[in-house]
Amino acid sequence: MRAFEYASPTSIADAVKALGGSGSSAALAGGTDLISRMKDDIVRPARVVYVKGIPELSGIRVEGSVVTLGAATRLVDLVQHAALAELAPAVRQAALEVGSPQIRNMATLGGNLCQRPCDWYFRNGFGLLGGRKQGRNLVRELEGEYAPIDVEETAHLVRDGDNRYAAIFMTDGDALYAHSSSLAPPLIALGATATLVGPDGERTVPVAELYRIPQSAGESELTLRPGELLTQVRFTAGPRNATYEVRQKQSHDWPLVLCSVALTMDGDRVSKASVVLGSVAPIPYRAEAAERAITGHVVSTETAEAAGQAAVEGAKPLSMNGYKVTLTRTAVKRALLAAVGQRYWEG
Amino acid sequence: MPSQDPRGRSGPSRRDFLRGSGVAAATAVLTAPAVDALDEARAAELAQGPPVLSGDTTITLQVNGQAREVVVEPRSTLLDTLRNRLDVTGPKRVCDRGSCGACTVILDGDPIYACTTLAVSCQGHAIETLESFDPEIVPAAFHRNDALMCGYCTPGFVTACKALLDKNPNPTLEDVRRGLDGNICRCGTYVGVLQAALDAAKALRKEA
Amino acid sequence: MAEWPQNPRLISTEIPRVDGLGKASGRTKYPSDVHPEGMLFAAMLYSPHAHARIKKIDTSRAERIPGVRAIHLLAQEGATLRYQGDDIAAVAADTEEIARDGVRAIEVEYEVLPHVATESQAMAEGAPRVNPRGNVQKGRAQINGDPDAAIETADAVIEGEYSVPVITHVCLETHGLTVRWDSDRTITAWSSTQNVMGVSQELGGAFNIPPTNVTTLTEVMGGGFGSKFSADSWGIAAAELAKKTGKPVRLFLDRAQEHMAAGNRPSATGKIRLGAAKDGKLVAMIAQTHGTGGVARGAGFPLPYVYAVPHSRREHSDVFLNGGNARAMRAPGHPEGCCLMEAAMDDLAEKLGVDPLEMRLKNLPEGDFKTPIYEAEIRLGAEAIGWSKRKPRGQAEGRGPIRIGYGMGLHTWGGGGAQDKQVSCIINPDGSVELRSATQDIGTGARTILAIIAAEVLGLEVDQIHSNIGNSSFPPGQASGGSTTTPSMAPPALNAATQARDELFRRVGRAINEDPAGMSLAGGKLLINGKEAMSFAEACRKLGMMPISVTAGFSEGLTSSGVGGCQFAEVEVDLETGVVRVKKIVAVQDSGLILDMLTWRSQVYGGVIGGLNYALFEERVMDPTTGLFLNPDMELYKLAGASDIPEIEVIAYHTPEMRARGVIGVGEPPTISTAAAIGNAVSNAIGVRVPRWPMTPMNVLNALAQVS
Amino acid sequence: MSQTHNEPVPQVACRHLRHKGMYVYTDGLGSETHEGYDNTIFWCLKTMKSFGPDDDLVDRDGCCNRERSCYEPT
Repeated sequence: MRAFEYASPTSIADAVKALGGSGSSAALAGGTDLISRMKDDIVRPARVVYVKGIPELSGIRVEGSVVTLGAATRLVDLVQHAALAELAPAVRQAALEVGSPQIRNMATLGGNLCQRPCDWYFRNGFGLLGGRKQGRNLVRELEGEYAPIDVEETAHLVRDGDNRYAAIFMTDGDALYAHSSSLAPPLIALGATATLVGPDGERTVPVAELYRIPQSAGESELTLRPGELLTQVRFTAGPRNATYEVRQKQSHDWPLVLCSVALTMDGDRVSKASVVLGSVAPIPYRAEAAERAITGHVVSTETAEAAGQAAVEGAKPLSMNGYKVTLTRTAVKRALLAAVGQRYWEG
Repeated sequence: MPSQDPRGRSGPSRRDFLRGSGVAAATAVLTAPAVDALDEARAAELAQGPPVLSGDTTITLQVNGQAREVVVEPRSTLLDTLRNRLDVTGPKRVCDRGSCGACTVILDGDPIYACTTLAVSCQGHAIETLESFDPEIVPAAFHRNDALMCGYCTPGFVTACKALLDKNPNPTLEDVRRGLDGNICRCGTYVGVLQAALDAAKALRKEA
Repeated sequence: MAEWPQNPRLISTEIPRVDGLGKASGRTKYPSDVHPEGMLFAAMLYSPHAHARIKKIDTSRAERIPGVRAIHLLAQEGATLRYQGDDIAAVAADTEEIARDGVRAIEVEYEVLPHVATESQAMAEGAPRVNPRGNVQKGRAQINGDPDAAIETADAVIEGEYSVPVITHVCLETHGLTVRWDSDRTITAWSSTQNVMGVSQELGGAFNIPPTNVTTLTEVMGGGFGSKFSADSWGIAAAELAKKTGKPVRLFLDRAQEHMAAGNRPSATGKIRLGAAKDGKLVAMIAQTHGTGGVARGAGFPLPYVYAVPHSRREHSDVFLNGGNARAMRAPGHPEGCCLMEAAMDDLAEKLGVDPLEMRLKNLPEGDFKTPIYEAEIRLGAEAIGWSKRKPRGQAEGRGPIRIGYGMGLHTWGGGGAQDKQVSCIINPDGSVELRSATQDIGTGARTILAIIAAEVLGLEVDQIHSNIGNSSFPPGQASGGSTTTPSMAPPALNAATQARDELFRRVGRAINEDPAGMSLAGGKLLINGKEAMSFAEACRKLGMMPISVTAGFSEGLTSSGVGGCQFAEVEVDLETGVVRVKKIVAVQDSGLILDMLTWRSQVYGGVIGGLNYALFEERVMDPTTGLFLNPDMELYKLAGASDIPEIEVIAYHTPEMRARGVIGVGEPPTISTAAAIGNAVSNAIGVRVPRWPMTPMNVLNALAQVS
Repeated sequence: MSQTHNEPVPQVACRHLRHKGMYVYTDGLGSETHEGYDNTIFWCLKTMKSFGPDDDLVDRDGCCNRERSCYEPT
């Protein structure tokens, strides 16, 4: 890990001042992702601003049906909050399945939303777009220098390489990594907004708009502006919601596919559906076809299956990850059935 | 916003922070008058934003109930600080990326990975490593149940287990599994570890 | 010569390991924990490329960093780097953070060379060469009988292609050592090794000093699994840095380099035709196999495995590629051979409609002493797993999307001891007893085993014996490999303790004027003609000023070689996700006379869990385009955690006949057949063979997609 | 299948040749050649790697070749 300056503000205002200092900066909360990426030399902030000591950044507030979550709230606190479990089981379940007890004790909501993709090409220093090229040379950012590897001009590391964990949707472009925040899908499904405070003041955006598909090398997948700090997330409870995650290991592991749903019910029938997938596209992926498929129906094995099938119709898997289409179909089906309490797979 | 996080509330006060942390490029331990002078100097700077540390910095960590003064850099992890600078070598460095649990320590009552925690951020917080545990309870249960082989993951398991039992003195096997899911053993001692955790719980209940 | 006692008091009981509490309380110092006065921290610079030549190295910027004390180059300008992780330089500094700054500041200009990182790349026509004689090195064809003619006579033949990937050892304590020059010709090395004597020899050789001038200390160490036999390039580098700076140096690899450079188990792929008669009796096998040990050879493995195949031809090639070199890993070759053989056996049994268990019984080699052992073990295992619940492939039961399957596998191993090792037994006049040998404990409980033996012989408790190992200056002890440590060290321990006891009788007899022939030791007492005469401590006081010190070696009849073993697995597979959950493993294992039932069982559990990782999770992933190792971590390189561990039932096949065979090692055999048994159970559950390990959702769903 | 450890590394092998079996099965420099397969992994004490100082592979046959520039007799 390279040397950096360190500040530990106790107010949001101070944090924003510290983040806005000269050079690159990074907000440090739980550190479970940032510190590791700094050790990998992938992220190199000149200044690290530790935000976990800011009291106003932490906490869960439930006022009527409005839920406000501080960005530095630890995942363990999300898991243990009784009212949140009642109102937003999709959020609780997603938080519960992140990492391990130690990680949930450290990691925060904001850190999870802003974590960098768990993608082995990115972690190996090739960025998010499948490798940067100069003519026939693939350049890898290494220890501050660029080292050439001779490749075909059309080479794309992910498309040509081991893409078992990569995206299966939105795969026409160069960004083929799979977005790996577990908390983004449930929050997007619940229509949550995020508050960002920066040098130019405060703004509120839908959580979905925290993410974009990078178009050029070096561009981040996060839409946070320089010096901006994610301070809280807010949503209105109401819809039935659930998260289902397919993971290989039962212990500490990443989701292969994660699906969150939020269903507004009209009697037994779904009047409005939100179906959001994680780990299948470079951004949290809204499965609109699945939403249409389930809307107006009673959730049953058959309708959930049909929604799962609809969800994958636009999938364009890569050479190795066709299996994730099956996982997506299953995850959508199971998330929908979980939302109505029919966990047929647990038998 | 009301805080749910005890650490958020019990963070170091501004003054404690300054006393404990030293300042940019200060390598020497600060004397008390120097700290007072700095307090005033820094007070003026607060208007500009929080103080910024870089380079060698003297901090004080509460390790196993003792205040330990140590020179670190902002980038020094808690794990490397404990192991390399304070000779607290119970916690081990294995994956160094927050995946395996060998570096587990208890911070304000919660098990965390010391390899992805900065030492500077731990000032004012209670750090417990397994060296401070009663050897007759959790370590003894690991010993009795042969819950270790090469033993390099064992400190992490013992620590995660102690933290689990502190919160849940009567865990089910499922609770134990979930509580220890952040730790990896390569020799394959899990069967003994699960038995040891349940056995330690029994021993604790007897003692209580 | 001594014999194992017929009615032992301690041997074969459950004795907790003598060094267990020190480890479990965090007090024991590992080689990576020791901190001699003035110690510097070292870090390694290693190749970021799969294949490159060093055009230029400039260390001047690194040298100027305050706190950097010395730099040692392991590769010079012009050197070829053959894999990512190949070492280049080591930097010693006041802190580890500064050492890594130093590593980053070394400026290297690389000529990046074309690489081959996957087996298909390496085997392609015109591929860049790793081995100057070609990337595909054919071994001698192994031919038995007339397989081509014989296979035509088979009633059923299957043809399958099965493969297991490269996995790495993932020693939790990475390779490395802390080293100090005590004078200009003497070294102390705290090394994480399974070979204290070898480290002294190799370090001594590198610096042209006698091995006896190098004291290698390994009180404990954090896992080796076959990969820690050498002083290694980085060990020599650390000693160079210590010499240059005049200060002790600690150098341990980081996790990534550990994965890349510190060894791996070769892959194996086999195209296998296996034929049998209607009744399941094997007729012939024809197999082409290959595997890669990276830049080294060593990808050979046994095939056919365990079963008698009357006619066989097997052609094997070692494939060279730009990946770190293989090292011996827990039962080298056997897990690979077992997976491939047992998969083919199961597929053939299914095709014939024969119970795979019956088919296995039918094909055990006639006249082999292990055949009746296997037969007994299979009966025990089948009962414990509930084999009768198993349905033929494709008819598995379950609930919802879950299918339950059963599978099994057999394995074999040697595990006999070396015959040239020694143990000293010292009885002091104060009654303390010490054993010494230059062996080490890699986690198997070596220290405990020695103490149990001496305590048994001397009528003492285990905690009264100071079992002193992990020091190269002691009498020659066994390097811990091939499941040989216990069988190599137990005989000299028994002989040393017995001879020391006899010497005690002689000298006490002289002192108190009694016939030594009437003396015995029990319960901490010296007995004369069966009557308590004095405590052990009192007896020792009769020794006066002079301790007893006996060094003894091997004798016949205390150890033998060759074990069987079988394992059964019950799994649940989710057909909609391909996720495999192992519910239960039964491991039945013989290993002669079991000295400590507790540590023995731990070894079997550990072997099974290692096999479970091989079955479900582990895989080194190499990138074809860049040649890099994509998952050199403990996150995307997946290993089981507590929730992934099934019920494991260990059955010791420990009959009087087995005990009479003497001590046999158990470190390796129980890890061999787990992955095969799980693979077969998965196929049984889902109705189709998953030909590639590990049994990931990707591989399982791909196999299911093949048939639907 | 029982293991055999009785095929000696030729006595003319370079003195810098090593493999695990030389440390483990010490009775007479036995190699790890088994019935039907050989998975011995060698290293060179000069380089501590699987390639020698002459950039050629370290193995049983290659390291008995006196023509190799790095060959040193026992």
